[in-house]
Amino acid sequence: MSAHIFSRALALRADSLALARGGRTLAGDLSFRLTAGEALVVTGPNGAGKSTLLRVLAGLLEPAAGTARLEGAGEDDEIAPRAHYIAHAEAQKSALTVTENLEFWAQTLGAAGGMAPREALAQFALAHAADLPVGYLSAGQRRRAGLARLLVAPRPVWLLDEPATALDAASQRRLAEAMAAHLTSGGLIVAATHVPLGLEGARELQLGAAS
Amino acid sequence: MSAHIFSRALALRADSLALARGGRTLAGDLSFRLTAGEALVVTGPNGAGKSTLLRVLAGLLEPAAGTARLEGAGEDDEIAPRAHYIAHAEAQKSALTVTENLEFWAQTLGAAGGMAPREALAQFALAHAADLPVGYLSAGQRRRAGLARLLVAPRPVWLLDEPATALDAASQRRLAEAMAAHLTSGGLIVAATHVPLGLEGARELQLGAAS
Amino acid sequence: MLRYANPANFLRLADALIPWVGGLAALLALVGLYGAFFVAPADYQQGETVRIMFIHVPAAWLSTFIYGVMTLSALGTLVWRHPLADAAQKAAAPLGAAFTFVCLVTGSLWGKPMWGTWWVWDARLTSVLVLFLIYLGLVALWRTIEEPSRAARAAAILTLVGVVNLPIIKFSVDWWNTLHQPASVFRMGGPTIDKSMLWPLFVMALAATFLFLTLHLMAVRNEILRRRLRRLSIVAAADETPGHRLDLETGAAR
Amino acid sequence: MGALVALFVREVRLARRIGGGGAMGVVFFLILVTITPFAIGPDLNLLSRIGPAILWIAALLASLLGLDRLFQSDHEDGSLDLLRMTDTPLELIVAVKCLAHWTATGLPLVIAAPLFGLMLALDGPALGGVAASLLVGTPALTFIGAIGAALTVSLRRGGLLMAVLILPFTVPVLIFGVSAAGAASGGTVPFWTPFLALCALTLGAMALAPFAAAAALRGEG
Amino acid sequence: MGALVALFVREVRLARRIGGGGAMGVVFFLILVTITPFAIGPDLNLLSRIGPAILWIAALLASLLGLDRLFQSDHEDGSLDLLRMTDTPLELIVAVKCLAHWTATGLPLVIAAPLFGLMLALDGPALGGVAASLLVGTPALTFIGAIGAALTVSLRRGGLLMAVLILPFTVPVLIFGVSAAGAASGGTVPFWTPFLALCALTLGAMALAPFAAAAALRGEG
Ligand code: HEM
Ligand SMILES: Nc1ncnc2c1ncn2[C@@H]1O[C@H](COP(=O)(O)OP(=O)(O)OP(=O)(O)O)[C@@H](O)[C@H]1O
Ligand SMILES: Nc1ncnc2c1ncn2[C@@H]1O[C@H](COP(=O)(O)OP(=O)(O)OP(=O)(O)O)[C@@H](O)[C@H]1O
Ligand SMILES: [Mg+2]
Ligand SMILES: [Mg+2]
Repeated sequence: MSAHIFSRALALRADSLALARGGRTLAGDLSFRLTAGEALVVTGPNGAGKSTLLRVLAGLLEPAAGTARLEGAGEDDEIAPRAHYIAHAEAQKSALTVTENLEFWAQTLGAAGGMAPREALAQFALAHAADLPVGYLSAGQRRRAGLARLLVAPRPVWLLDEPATALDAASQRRLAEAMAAHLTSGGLIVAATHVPLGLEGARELQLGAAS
Repeated sequence: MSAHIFSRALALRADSLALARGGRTLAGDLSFRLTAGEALVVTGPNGAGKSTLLRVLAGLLEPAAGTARLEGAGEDDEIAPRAHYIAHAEAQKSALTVTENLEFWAQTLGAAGGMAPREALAQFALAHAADLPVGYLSAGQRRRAGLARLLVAPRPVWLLDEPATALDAASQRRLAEAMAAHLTSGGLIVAATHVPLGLEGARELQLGAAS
Repeated sequence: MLRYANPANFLRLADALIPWVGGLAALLALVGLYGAFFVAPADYQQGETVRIMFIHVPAAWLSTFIYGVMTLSALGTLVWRHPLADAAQKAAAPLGAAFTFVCLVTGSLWGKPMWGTWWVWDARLTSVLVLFLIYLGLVALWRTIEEPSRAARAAAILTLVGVVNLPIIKFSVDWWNTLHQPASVFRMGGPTIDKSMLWPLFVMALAATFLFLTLHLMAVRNEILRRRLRRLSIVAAADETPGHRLDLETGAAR
Repeated sequence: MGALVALFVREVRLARRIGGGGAMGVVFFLILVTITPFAIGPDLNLLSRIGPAILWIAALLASLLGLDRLFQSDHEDGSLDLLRMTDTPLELIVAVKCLAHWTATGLPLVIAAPLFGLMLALDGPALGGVAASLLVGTPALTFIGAIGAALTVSLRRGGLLMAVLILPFTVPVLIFGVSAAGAASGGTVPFWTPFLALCALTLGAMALAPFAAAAALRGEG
Repeated sequence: MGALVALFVREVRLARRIGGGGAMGVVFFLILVTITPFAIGPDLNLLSRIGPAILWIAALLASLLGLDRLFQSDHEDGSLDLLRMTDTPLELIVAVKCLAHWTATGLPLVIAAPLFGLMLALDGPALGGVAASLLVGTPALTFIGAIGAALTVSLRRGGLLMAVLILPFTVPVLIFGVSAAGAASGGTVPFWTPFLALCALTLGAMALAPFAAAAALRGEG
């Protein structure tokens, strides 16, 4: 799908990360190194800390200990400015149209080399809704509009928190294709999920038994 | 699970319902009759009108045509006051604890014959979080706290919009058990979903091919 | 009347009526203005400024008349669910605001030579100002709620709330003002109105009414067309994928 | 009945836990009262003359701020849908929410008003008049405001719009409130005339506003 | 740079589409100006004396209402997380959001102020003074308010709390603003003294507030 090729030297590296929330330790001593083209699927029961891990990788939460960084990214090795983060909230304004929202994120995240908004929407079979305000979309349509952001601004790291939520079967397939294409072009994916995402050959990280 | 037994004479009946949103017809001429102990699984691609159908059944949206009512419920045959509606938003206040939220809904929805809040939470393996503010819960935990509402106030009709969202495998199993128990005691379930819910012998309604 | 409840019939009727009503308004205005400027005498006290009255008073009358039109439309929306009522209500709100504004501005212009100030907090002026504010609120409500049916309902409720409240406001403002400031305001009493001033005034009032009717018909027509366009664009946007309309036969639960 | 009590308790509890409850309204009130002398100048005669007016305007604004969220947060998190589905008439639910809001933010303000009146150099009868008029008048502000809150329930930035919609309707309350407060410390009008008018306004608002607000809420899909 | 322009455009567009944009602020302003005489009485002398103060307090409140949602809606829908992840410093993002908010609500207010001054019987120089002082002063209100908005970002009912947090800090702006406006129509102080102080306050707020607000926003998980 995406013609953009990322540097093969990139690697997402976590060194003895510890996750804590509200003073309670959720996971300790997580270390992994994800190289270009690799995906990591994070699983575990509710409350295990999957979303927390993604927020730590996105730089939105401080880890209780340890570090996470992107090797081979140049001088500074921060992950955040080179990562897409898909969370439960879709970061879309319901008063703006789907295209307006996407254009805004394209400009804000740096769209050089990315798809045009309509093209990205077409990848998720949402081209027909491009000019509707986001407030008019159904849950799954809104989710797909959110996912289209991944394609308008090429970024090597995708942090996906339950990306398949509310998607119908066809859209789940399209998401799987988009992820596969991203990996082929040298991207990295960390995805938290409860349902199979159709990522072949992905590594798996299973978080604790809390609930 | 629930010891409450509903009248076997209840039946949820839709007569040539038509669904419309924003002036656009989504589905026309839907008719079905669901009797005590039966479940109806509504499927279909994103934007087909599943959530719209549930909101119409819950009395929150006017149907474009047709009627939906609960037969055998007495004088008036409205569905709303005898139904639970689980939507994408969990109707929980993040500043209140899980128990406080549940108690409020128990009192508001009429809890005669229902479980105590803690007992209902235990059914969804969330007893340990009973005194945490809802704002501290993970996505799946919050969903389970929302589902516990089904058990504190016994109501014959359950309208569930993608109830399995964010649930881990164990919780999905518990939800399936709760639904089975509800059907056994004479309840009715209408559930919209993209993933299998583990409802055996449920009837299926497939909505159109929009996307 | 009910035949024109159908928007298509209404459009046809409006197209036919607009030239006539508009023409009548223009004709009346010509006659009225002639009367106002060449027949009616300059007032011995107020001089030529008295001629502002021929705009001011019709505008003042219409500002209340239009609220009446909006009230009827609001009832049409909420009680009778008349398909044209929303459009009539939406179209009337900015017109009401405009006529009220004209009343305020001409009054102010008149006030400067008469009272030596642009504005006094006189009871009547203030209640007109509050009416203007209510109109602005209605216009704002229409503009911010995007979905027409929802906006119609909200605006209709607000209009009816206004009907209850306007007399209360008028009453309280009268009471408030007589309390603090005895009528130091110059008022032209009934008797000083001469016949030669009265008839142009009435003709001007009629002209203003017909002007309102013309503008209102045009605005309702535009609103109907705009809604049709909006619905078409939503349907077109959502229906692009073929086979959208439901295949009901596959509904397994029938 | 039990449902309404539960709702009342929940609302007050929420106001205490997130809004900071009545204390916040009182502090806001205090700040407004403090700011006015800065803006007007420290002329005590002038201040005591317009004191009741300042207190009333401050009360009006304090009631307004935060009122836009009266139904909005329930709308966003889905609670409003469930409340609409219960047997309890929506009008009663609106009324209870208004009462709870008034108890949490209006009442503390009424209690604090005489204290702040002192800062504006009001004399004894005027203090009493302000407190009495605020006590019977502020519920009307909350109930009228609820109409605006219901009309703007689905608008995320509805605060300003709500204010614009309902402020014109609060004019009579303000007029009678201030003149009752003023009349208490002597004047040409007897205290009871505006005071009774104020009571009538409040009763009217309490009787009618829930219907208007409920009708507006039902319009939301 | 492109990112900041895009943000500015989005903010203004949102303000127009949901908030009703600048018109709403102006109407609110008009309403406040209308309401004050109801409370104070229609005495033109008194009104023209406290006119600048009324206009300034009205501007303060109009800036405040709606400002609590400045970051809150971005926080709720996840946009804030993404904005924090970009290369663009959060301080600049805050500053651009403030500027957009001021353009959409503050600027129309400044433009409309002289008109409303007429209704309060202000004379020519006073009108100019009010307009000039509002023009340089209101940005300070927005920027100071942004700190409060950032602090209360995760509290759903932040409206009143925010007002309480930041109103005390707006007092200096108010004092210098009103006295500049008053001095313009003649008085004991020359116009430039308070006016320059006001400019200094605004520049200070614009320079410092983004840092404070950004720091507060970073504190959110
Ligand atoms: C902004 C200022 C003003 C406003 C808002 C205003 C408003 C009104 C209104 C609402 C009416 C209609 C009353 C009715 O139908 O009973 C009216 C009538 C009238 N106004 Fe004004 N007015 C203003 C200024 C003035 C001034 C300055 C004068 C002249 C000195 C004036 C002279 C009249 C006269 C002669 C009538 C018609 C006679 C009557 O119905 O009593 N108005 N005005
Ligand atoms: N704001 C918060 N304050 C305190 N504790 C929190 C907060 N948010 C989450 N937690 C706690 O942190 C733990 C991990 O939450 P997290 O959201 O990472 O779980 P998760 O693995 O994503 O679960 P799910 O599958 O339900 O999404 C949970 O036990 C939760 O109670
Ligand atoms: N507020 C609204 N205004 C106008 N149209 C709407 C509105 N909400 C939803 N729609 C439209 O109605 C259609 C049906 O929406 P609905 O939410 O019922 O779909 P759904 O079947 O539940 O989809 P999903 O699987 O994504 O949840 C969609 O095409 C959507 O664009
Ligand atoms: Mg999670
Ligand atoms: Mg849905």
